[in-house]
Amino acid sequence: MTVTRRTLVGIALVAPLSFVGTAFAADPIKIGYQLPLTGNTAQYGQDFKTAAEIALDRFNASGKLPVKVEIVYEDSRSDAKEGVAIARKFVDDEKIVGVLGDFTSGVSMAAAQVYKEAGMPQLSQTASHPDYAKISEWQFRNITTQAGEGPYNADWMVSKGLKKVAVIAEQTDWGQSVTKYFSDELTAKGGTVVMTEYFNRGTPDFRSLLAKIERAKPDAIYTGFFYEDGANFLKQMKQLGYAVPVFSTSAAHNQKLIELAGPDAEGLSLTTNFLPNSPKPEVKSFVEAWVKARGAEPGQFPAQAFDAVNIMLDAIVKTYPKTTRASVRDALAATKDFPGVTGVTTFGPDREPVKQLSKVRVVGGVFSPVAE
Amino acid sequence: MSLLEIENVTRRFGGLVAVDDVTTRVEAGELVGLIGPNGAGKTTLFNLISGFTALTSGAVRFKGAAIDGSKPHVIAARGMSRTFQNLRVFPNMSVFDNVSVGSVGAMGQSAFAAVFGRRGRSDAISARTWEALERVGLAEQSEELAANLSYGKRKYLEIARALAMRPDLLILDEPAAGLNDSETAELARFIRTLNDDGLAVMLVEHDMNLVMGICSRVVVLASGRKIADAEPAVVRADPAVLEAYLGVDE
Amino acid sequence: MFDPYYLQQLAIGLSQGVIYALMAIGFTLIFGVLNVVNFAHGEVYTVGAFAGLLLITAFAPPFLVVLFVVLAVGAALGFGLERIAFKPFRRFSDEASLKSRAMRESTLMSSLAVSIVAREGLEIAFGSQMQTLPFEYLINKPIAIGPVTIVTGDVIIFVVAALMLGGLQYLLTKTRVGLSIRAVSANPLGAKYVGIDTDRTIVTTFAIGSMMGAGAGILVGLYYGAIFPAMGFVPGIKAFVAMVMGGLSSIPGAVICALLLGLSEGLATTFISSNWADMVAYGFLIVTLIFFPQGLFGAGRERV
Amino acid sequence: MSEITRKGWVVPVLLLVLVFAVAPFTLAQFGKGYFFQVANLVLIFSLLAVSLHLVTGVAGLLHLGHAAFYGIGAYVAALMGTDLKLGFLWGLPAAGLVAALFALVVALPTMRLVSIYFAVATLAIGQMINTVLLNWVAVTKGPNGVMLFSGIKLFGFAVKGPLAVYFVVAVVVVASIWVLHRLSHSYYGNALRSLREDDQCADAMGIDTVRLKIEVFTLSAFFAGLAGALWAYTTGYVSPGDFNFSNSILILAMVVVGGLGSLPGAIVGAVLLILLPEVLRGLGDLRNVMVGLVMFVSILFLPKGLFGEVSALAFVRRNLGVKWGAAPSEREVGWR
Repeated sequence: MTVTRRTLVGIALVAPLSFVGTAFAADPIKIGYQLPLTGNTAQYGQDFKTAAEIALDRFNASGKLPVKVEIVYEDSRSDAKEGVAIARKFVDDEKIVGVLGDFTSGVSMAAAQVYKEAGMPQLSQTASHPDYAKISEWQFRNITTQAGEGPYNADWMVSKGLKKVAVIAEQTDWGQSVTKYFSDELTAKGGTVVMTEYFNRGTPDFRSLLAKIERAKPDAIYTGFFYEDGANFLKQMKQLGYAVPVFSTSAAHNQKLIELAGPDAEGLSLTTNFLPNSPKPEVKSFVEAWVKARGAEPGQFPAQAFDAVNIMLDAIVKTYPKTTRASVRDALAATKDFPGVTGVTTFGPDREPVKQLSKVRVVGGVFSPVAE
Repeated sequence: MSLLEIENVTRRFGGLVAVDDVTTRVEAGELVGLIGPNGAGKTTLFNLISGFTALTSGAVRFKGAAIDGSKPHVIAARGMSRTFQNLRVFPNMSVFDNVSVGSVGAMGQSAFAAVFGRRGRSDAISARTWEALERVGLAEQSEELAANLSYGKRKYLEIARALAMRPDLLILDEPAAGLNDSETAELARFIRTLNDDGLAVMLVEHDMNLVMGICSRVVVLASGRKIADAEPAVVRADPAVLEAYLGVDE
Repeated sequence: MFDPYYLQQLAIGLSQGVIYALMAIGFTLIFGVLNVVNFAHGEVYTVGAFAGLLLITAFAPPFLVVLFVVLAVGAALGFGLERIAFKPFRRFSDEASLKSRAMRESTLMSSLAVSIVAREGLEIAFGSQMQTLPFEYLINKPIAIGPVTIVTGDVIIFVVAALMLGGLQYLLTKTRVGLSIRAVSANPLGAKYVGIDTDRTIVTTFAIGSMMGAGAGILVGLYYGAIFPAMGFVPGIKAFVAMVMGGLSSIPGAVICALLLGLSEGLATTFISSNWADMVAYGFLIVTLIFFPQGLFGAGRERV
Repeated sequence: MSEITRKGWVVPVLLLVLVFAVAPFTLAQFGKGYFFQVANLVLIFSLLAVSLHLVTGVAGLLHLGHAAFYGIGAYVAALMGTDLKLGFLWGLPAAGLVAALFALVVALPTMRLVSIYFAVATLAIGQMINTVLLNWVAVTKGPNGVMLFSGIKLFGFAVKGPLAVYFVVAVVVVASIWVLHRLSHSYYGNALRSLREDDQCADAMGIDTVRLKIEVFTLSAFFAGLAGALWAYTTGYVSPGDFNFSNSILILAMVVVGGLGSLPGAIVGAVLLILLPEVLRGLGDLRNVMVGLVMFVSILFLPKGLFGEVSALAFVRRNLGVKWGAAPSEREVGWR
């Protein structure tokens, strides 16, 4: 009994050392990816995982590096408790040189405190909190924030003569930024926000809110929702027989929106930086691989994740063989004109992406690019 | 001034008059029995005295101060403690802990004292609890879970809990219910000794023999009204009492 | 001159309330008999919706067939749930256990555990996203009544809820099964002594209550066109609140409170903002409880 | 018997050695941050579970909104740290006091409610507080949450590194649990237990039940507030989602799984429900199903909890104090 226990303790103490001992050059380089694989937002995390797998398989097959790169996926459930624990775990793993994720800004930012402390580059594909990249020099993101998208949409709507706008958004950090940046630009361009309201994410019934919007008599509605709330909103709008132009952000750019809302999604205008039917070869091959894996066209978010993984891999290639957390960070910061499926990405000095936006509208059940 | 004065107490439940204009009293050190056929309003009267039910009209004074309208815990803290008709011990607490609730109810212990207090206060509470336990002969089983005690023992536990408050008046609601003859006799002796030590006791009972045997005075209720209030011998001979009991066929 | 806008908002609030009511009926029935909170009721609702979804995608039967199959699935779920999460705890019948809060709360936790397993299982099987439904099954075709617009689903759900309520009242007051349910709910031990098979009665109650839960699930799923693993959570809480507000044992009381809850949310959106709607609904509950500590339709607490 | 009494110090000392020496040493062996993070979480949730234990386990009030007071504490600490530049030493007590104050205010009108009515009132209070945290953007920064950059500073010294932070958390949690232990294993605690068993009867014993309920609810919120401050300082970022209904239920599950009414049980429950999902990470998507199953099986076979009150009380008495069955002359009131 005592002997066994002593042996066990011995093994437990020696085991980590032996790992260190066997480490040599051909060891794979690791990237951590924290994302919700279970829980209420699992659908997004599962999308990211598929996208990351596509990117990684291609990369390892391409032979750009003599060693393999691995991605360690950890499920955060979009729960800050778990996100922080994962962050510590990644930091502890010496072989992890960079981290991707998380999905929501809340978890990304809670984890960011750990990465900041430990000096680990973190690249989120979706965190859109205005302060996320300001946390430290270690935080990057490749999604355009509403600081870019909001004014772009406002200009678009003003140019179409839609000056009285009702703004609604989900009550999240992202929704807050949706209304703020849009409204600032709209008023600056001479438009008026006739009504601003937030709703709780996952609200099943928008009809009270819709009736209220109808009463405010706007020329158009600007919405900050994800595709699920979006589908409900559009369906119920149709039910109430209310018709005004609806504009939205890239967060609603998802094929599932059209599947869920069907004909009611017709006419929805939104901005995106990912066009699945673009003729560019990188987009084509990604869309093909995605359709093979999932059977449907990818939306904005998987494309965003695909690019994030590739940007991270690119940084690793640039630094190899002196790949460390610090060197990867510097390489990320130097990312310039990276050709991704969501367009060309360059990180500014604030570690925010500078990207090109496109306008699309749902016509005949597809997101079709429009030039207006 | 009597210890407990009940004056013209009435309680209606909807159309039913459960207690109808009852006036009586309990003197210090007295042992009073309250009897009556089923539904006579005995328990309701008890609840009125101990604050569990509000009066419709009338007045109750304890030690000279009006207590009608007071909350049960206020009345209890003034020195009146009670037991319940259907046993209400705290089943998932030990015998000691059960009784200690009576002690702590009377003496009080603040949260601050519980955490930072020195042992003196707790010793006083503990001493009181042990005293009550020894009085009823449950000291040996102090660690037992109350739910595991026999029915008869639980009766004594409930009395011990009431005694731990060191009341001036103990009111017992049907203490002999469910006991066999020898247990009842033992209980009667026990109540007698409590009274001999100067504690005023008021008990509601079905068991005429118990009441007649130990009480110095008996109050009889029928249909909410008081029909007799005298020494046992007088009550036993009262035709109104006989009629009330025979008429209802007790 | 009354503004039709407010009529429209009232109609929306009411339809929201009817949905809560649909859920609250089954919840209250189960609570009334067993006196325990069934945390898994929300999952019965969800599984009911998924059962309907599977049926629709596999066979595309007529609407009524879907509804009846889902009701049958719900009854089976209720049976299974009772056997798994509730029955095992009835083996503890000694006094200490009966009065022990740990025991009383244990079924609450066992039903919670079952609900976690069910929800996570659904997530693994279907993913957490909203499922796509064939549009022809959705019950959301608009109907205009003067200035007010409602949808077909409002009518269907209202009729179903009314049928459930009426049927249940009939069942409880006019039939033998109902008599034994009421007997068990009033005094389980007494019911046992007079020869009622309490075990069977309890499981029957669960089957009936869950049938209603599952039916509510598919109806609401088709109403919003949204079926996903976490869909039962919010209606579950709202049904719980409505039940308590109504006084625990009164099914009509729960229905009325569910309507009030829906209305108060609708009005909160109208006059304040939709993200504060919950605040108003829960504030309404607290105020109700302060003035009616036993709920609006509850019986007084037995004293001593 | 008197020998047992003298051994009263053994178990607490062993526990202290475990928390302050064995655990940090072992954790330091295994890794740098992750294990400490999980250990901090275990400590914080132990405190939450034990504080809920006082209300739900001891006083028998089913409380479905505990996470909201935890949230108030976290927000108070975080907002004081950022907006007012008042650090940990101010934020920690303030978090507890403000949470307690809120609890007192909501308790005054609602504590007269009994049984499930009380439970649903606490649910509503929890939801309302969460709604306020989410939507009162001007003060709480709404869904943006609050970022707390300043780490823990004690008397001018910055507490750096996982080990040091762990020690700060451990000291606060152990001290708080000691207080809660004293409360629940005292005559005061017995008065609380009598509320759980039969509050009308307790009333007849001279116990002011409403006042006692208000007190215990407030005290419990105080410690939940402390736990909130610890969470804010260990993660550096708080947002409303961390304090929603699911978290209240999680804390309740800890108390029930461990054994309702048992303080060691609450800790065991917290350890189990925090560690289990971490240990099961290897199972991938299945892990939450496993957590549910483990919960179910543990309740099915041990419905009075892993560490039932009766056995726990006997254990505490045996190891921490006097053997009460002893004859009065041998008695020595030790731990009360």
